[in-house]
Amino acid sequence: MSIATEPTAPLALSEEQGQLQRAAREFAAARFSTAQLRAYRDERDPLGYSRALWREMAELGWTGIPFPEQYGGLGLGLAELGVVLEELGRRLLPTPFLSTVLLTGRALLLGGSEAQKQALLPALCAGERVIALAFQEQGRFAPWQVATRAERSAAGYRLSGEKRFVLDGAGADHWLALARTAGRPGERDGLTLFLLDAGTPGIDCLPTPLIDARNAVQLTLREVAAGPHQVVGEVDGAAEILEPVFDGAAAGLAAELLGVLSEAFDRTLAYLRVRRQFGVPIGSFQALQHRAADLFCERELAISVTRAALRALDAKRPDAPALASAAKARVSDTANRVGRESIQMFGGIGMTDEEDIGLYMKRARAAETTLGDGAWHRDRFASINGY
Amino acid sequence: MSIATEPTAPLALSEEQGQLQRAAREFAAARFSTAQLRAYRDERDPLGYSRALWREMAELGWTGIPFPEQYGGLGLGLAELGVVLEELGRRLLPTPFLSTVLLTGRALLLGGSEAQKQALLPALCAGERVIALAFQEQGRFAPWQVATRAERSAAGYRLSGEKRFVLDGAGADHWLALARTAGRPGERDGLTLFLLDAGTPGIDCLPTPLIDARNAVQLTLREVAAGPHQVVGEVDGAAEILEPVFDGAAAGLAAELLGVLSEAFDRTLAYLRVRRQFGVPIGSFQALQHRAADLFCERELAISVTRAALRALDAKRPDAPALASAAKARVSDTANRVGRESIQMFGGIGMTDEEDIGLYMKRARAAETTLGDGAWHRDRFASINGY
Amino acid sequence: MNPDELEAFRAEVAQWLAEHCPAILREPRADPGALAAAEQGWHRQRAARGWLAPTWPVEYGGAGLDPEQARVLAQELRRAGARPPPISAGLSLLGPVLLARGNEAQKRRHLPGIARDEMRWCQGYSEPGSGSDLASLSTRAVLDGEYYVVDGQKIWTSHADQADWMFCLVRTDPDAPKHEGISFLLIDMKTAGISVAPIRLISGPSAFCQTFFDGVRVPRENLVGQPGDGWAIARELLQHERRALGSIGRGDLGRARTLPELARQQLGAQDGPIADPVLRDQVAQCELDSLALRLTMARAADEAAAGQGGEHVASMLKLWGSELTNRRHELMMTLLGADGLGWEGPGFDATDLRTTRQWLRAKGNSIEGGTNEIQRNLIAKRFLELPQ
Amino acid sequence: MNPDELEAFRAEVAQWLAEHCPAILREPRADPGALAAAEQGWHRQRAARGWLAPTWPVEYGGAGLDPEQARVLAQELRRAGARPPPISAGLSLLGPVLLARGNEAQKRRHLPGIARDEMRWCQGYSEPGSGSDLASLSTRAVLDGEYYVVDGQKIWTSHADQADWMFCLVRTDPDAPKHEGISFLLIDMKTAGISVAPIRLISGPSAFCQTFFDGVRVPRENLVGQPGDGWAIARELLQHERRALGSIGRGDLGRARTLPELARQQLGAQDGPIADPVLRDQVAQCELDSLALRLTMARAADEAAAGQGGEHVASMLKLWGSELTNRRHELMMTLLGADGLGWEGPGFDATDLRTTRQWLRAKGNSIEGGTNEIQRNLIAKRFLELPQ
Repeated sequence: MSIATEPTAPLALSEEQGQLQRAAREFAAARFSTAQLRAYRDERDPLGYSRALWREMAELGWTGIPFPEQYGGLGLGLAELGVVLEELGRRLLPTPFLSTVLLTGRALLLGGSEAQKQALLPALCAGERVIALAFQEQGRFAPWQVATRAERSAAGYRLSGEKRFVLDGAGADHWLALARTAGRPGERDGLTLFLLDAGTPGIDCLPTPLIDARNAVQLTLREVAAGPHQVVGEVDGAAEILEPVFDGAAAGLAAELLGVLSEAFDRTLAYLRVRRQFGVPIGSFQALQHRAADLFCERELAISVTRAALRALDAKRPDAPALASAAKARVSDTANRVGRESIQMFGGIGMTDEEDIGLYMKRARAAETTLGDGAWHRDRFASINGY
Repeated sequence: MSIATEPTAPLALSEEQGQLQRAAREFAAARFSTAQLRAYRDERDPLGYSRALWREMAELGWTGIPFPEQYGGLGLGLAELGVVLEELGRRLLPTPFLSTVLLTGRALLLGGSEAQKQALLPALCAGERVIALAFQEQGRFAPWQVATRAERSAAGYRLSGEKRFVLDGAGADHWLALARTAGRPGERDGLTLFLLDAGTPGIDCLPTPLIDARNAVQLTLREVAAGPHQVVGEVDGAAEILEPVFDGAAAGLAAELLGVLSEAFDRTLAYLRVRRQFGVPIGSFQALQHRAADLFCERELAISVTRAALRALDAKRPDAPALASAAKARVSDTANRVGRESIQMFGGIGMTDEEDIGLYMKRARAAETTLGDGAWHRDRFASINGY
Repeated sequence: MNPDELEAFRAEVAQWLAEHCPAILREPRADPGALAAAEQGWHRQRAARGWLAPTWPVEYGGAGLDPEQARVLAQELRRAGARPPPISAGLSLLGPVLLARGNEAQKRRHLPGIARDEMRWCQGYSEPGSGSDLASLSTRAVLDGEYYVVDGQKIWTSHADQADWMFCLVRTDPDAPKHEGISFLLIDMKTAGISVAPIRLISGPSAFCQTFFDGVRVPRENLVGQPGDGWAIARELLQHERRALGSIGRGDLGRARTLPELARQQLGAQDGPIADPVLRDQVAQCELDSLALRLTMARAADEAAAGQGGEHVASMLKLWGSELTNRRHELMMTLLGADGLGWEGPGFDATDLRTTRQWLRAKGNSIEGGTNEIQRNLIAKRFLELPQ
Repeated sequence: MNPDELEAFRAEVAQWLAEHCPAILREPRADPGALAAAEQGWHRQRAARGWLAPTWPVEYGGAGLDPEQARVLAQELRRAGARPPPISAGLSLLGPVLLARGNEAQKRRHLPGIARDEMRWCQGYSEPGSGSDLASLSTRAVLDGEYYVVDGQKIWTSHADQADWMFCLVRTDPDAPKHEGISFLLIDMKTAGISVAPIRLISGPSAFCQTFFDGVRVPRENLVGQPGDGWAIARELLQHERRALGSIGRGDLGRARTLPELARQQLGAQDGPIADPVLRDQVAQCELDSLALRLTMARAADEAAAGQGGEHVASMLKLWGSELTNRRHELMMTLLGADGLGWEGPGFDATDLRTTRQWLRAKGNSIEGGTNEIQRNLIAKRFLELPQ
């Protein structure tokens, strides 16, 4: 498969996208600050985000951006969602967008029955339900490495296993859990998605707070009963749903991460302009200028490939999976570099918890790692392209 | 296997090594220039080096450095040979050291019969014989990828196949050819070394001039007859000889390459001090200063690991193979970086054939590639260390 | 133009391309001789329709297309796999500048020949002492009646030995501050007093020359703009050069083989993944970065069309594109191993020999058109607003 | 000392180590509590033999070894796998400087406590406005009879909240050029007017503090050298700090697990090659570079012993060592994947949590002791003789 070089949708922001960008930027600046983020962390807030703010965003229509109007959505695309996510990323504003919209929401949309969609998507678009995807079991991203088993029982299934790094898993109304109904860990086939309600007996939920102060949990499932109506999509066929879902989520997360790295870079530039040593602003030192120029170029490339991926996914182009991996790889690597350079250029002050730049680096590392890092997506990019 | 961190022989140059270094430096500066190198290239000199100069070096004892006195050598070690090679590298002085001393000479020493050693090593130490190793068959270094076959015949063997990149193969008095007596390409076992005289019927010798103006040939063997007395070492057991030989040659080549990159770096520094733009020497620009400082550090590391490898080989320490690979990898990668940076810092003038720096980059690329590049030796380093 | 008209135009282009663009140009591997002939014929056909300079007015040899049509044409050309014309100093550098800055007589005289790619131009910018610090140039042009008398020397004048004309930066006012005393002059290369010496590069013979001026008399009417306008014109023109140099990093133009193909050839595994996973990762990185660069060029065009364009684009493309080109060539050399160490002769594959020479030549991409260090300075100061 | 005596000394050391260095210190994975107790006991034993400061004279608490013996001791310590003592500002920074620059009274008073690692010292160098530009420091010390009165504040004073003493750079002559008005003062941390506030880092609680001086009276006899000698002493001392920071890059000191072990744990293949060849290549690169760094430290010692030493060593080790440390930690995070994203709590492996905090803390290695940018400036100007 080769990659078409000419995207059909323009890579410039449309007028509407520009308006959405300004609205999201203003909302995030007005309604959130890093002080709030530190409070979540230091007070060990179990959620790490605000349900009230989430409902406000729902009222603005943002949670429903990629869902059809019939389910309460706006019927727009990932391109528009990416615009919002980028701005939230700039402010490090935590939301359940990744878990509830990009992962489980789109999994329901792509794989759910009509009844499931009717039951869940409108509530989701209204900001009333948070649904977390419980799929990962080991440190490095490997979506089909699933050992959790769903054994057939009289009433349907019994699920046993351990799910880790369930993002937004604390305070979620439902968990969408991936379990093996056939085959062995590592195999793409034989996986099935189950919709489990919070509070279902047999589920142990251990909070596992992350470096970016986001909420994640470890779920231990012990003979958890699930009826056939709780299955989302085909039995044994979850990978067919999850693969496009992961593509969309990777591209959406890339957009958020782009916001994170852009703001980190802009703050570093601002610091370079004002911090003085040896009687001059340190931004006048050529060695730092050249490194900043290199970062600038990388950011430009990251913007282009992320926009192209989101648009290709919206247009369901055949090169969308390759572009999604290209975007996640490019943005992850750029974010990592920006994170390292930012701390170094801030110097000692950047090492203190008091200064915000460290929060950006931590969020960047978490998002880089989530859903596959640069190395993982380069490998996939090569495979898709047949080498 | 783990690597002992504390070398037994000091990594500083001894007084004797320092004297040898000065002697080699003066000899190379007095007897060779890049003008001569260009003449070899432009006049398509078949040898690309001077047999007369080679005999002079033999008279100084250098060709015999790593051979026992009983075979006409000096009975010193690779550490001393490395000192000489580094200085020759600084001047880009072409010699058959790699082919005749490091590869075939040491192969004879390690694997030859007493009769073969008596017959060849004294002449070799006297600078009277040049012997080239014909082993490689494909572009990337892969020593056991040998398809050339030696079939048994009434009188011994008949060799057929194609050997490429036979360094110093033109004008060689003998070729030491690696052929398969058993097994299949890629297998370590089943290889045998044959000593073939120049002019043996059935051998076609095609000159294949290299970017560094050194001589290499392609040998086509068609049913070439070889008697049992021409076998060097055990039948099927050539790898046992060649593995330590390649280690010594890789470390020796690393020493030469260290000289090449050191001189390229020093010349670049000199240029940075004198070339003026915008009314100041370009070496005053901080961005270039910082890149130069990074190169400086890399060179220091390259020196240390090369010296340690040569000393470990001389002491036959168990970590010698790992150190040889570490040296070849580190020096190759540093040389590559120095080559790229040198041309960039020389700017337009560095792109012209008239300026010497390009000759350094070409020699560096050739030596980087020869006997395995950084990636190859990192892979081997990891394997030796058991991961 | 409304969408229907634009689609009709697209169909017309596609039809024409199917008829006129020879299939041989779209094949990855073709006989070099046949290829060269086909390319020449194809470019002549394009030139005849004005499609080498599609947006130029018809009276100057262009096709008079509006930007949307030009985008459609570019898309269709790429879709058809048609080779772009060789980079020409006249078409890609001088043309746009002359359109913007030339007087009517100059446009009428020079543009049609450029649009048909019949008149060959070379660039007289750098001098031995003026590389990165281009504005320090010292070639003099002294007014003597209706003529400028030019003395000095230029370096890196590509194809000067075959060019019909040179556009040249000369110092017309030695007393003015260095950026203000420079003028932009068009010089007929047949004028007496011009001599040319080709430059041999590390990659072998090259198109570059040194050009020497000894009392060369150039009619005053060949001055573009006003005396002292030279630096402003030069900077405009450099933007075009930088975009062209950056576009080499696209990685999908006129190559004999792709990077994955080369990796397969050297490392094995015709159908599955490239056999060496470490080098495969580097191949993927290069390919992915080339894709990102192409998308950035497309975005720049889209943003320019939407009025969101930034001036930084040329420097950014030049810097990143040429770094990527060099990375790609280093990787090709690594993949080739000893196959890449050949200089000439029958013992090496001709394509491999070409790759090796290109590796050497590409080192110049990060130097010419303003070194990458100069681009970083520009980006830092002009676009990132870092202090002087 | 002749070779036989040296070998006898080696045997003595080996014997002593076998008897006194607890086995638990040589195991890759040990219970942290037991380990800490064992380490403490072991260091006390070393201290009692004077082997924390082996080359210092016996009267100052050292063992009075000559350089050859010290080399043998270091070799045997490493061979035994004995943990080095925690980096101590007294032992590794102040001690050598006091030996060279202190007066007899100062040496007798302070060195024995340092050699036994009983007196804890902290370093008062940086100030909020004086980081890279250390010489711009503004903490004042004004002579008032037999006392200096100190006012100002210091930042990055490690362990200031637990230290007995501080060695401190103060400005004694505000009118002199900035490098010349600085003096080097020893300050008892129990003196009235000193207050200390710990600094929280991106990695969590830290040993770093801010220290405030408000009319702190320091006896004049605590001045090391002459007034105005401070900058020269500070530079000497920084060399020791830089070597210590660079040595972190060795990659073989007191870690819970090696990089290959971590890679295996995360990627699989217990016996054969690490299962992900791309990450394996990066592991090999880090390990190989750490080896090269260790060999460079060994070479520096050998060359110093042979009188061939270069002053560049400290800057070079600091720069390269800290870059390598950061590279190693980034790779560990990549290997850990989501296992490395934990901040605290029982849901994560304790060793993984420690690795994550160390990743964050290591970012400071390329900043403290003079930023790596300062080291590059020093190398370029002082050792590569590039123009100002």
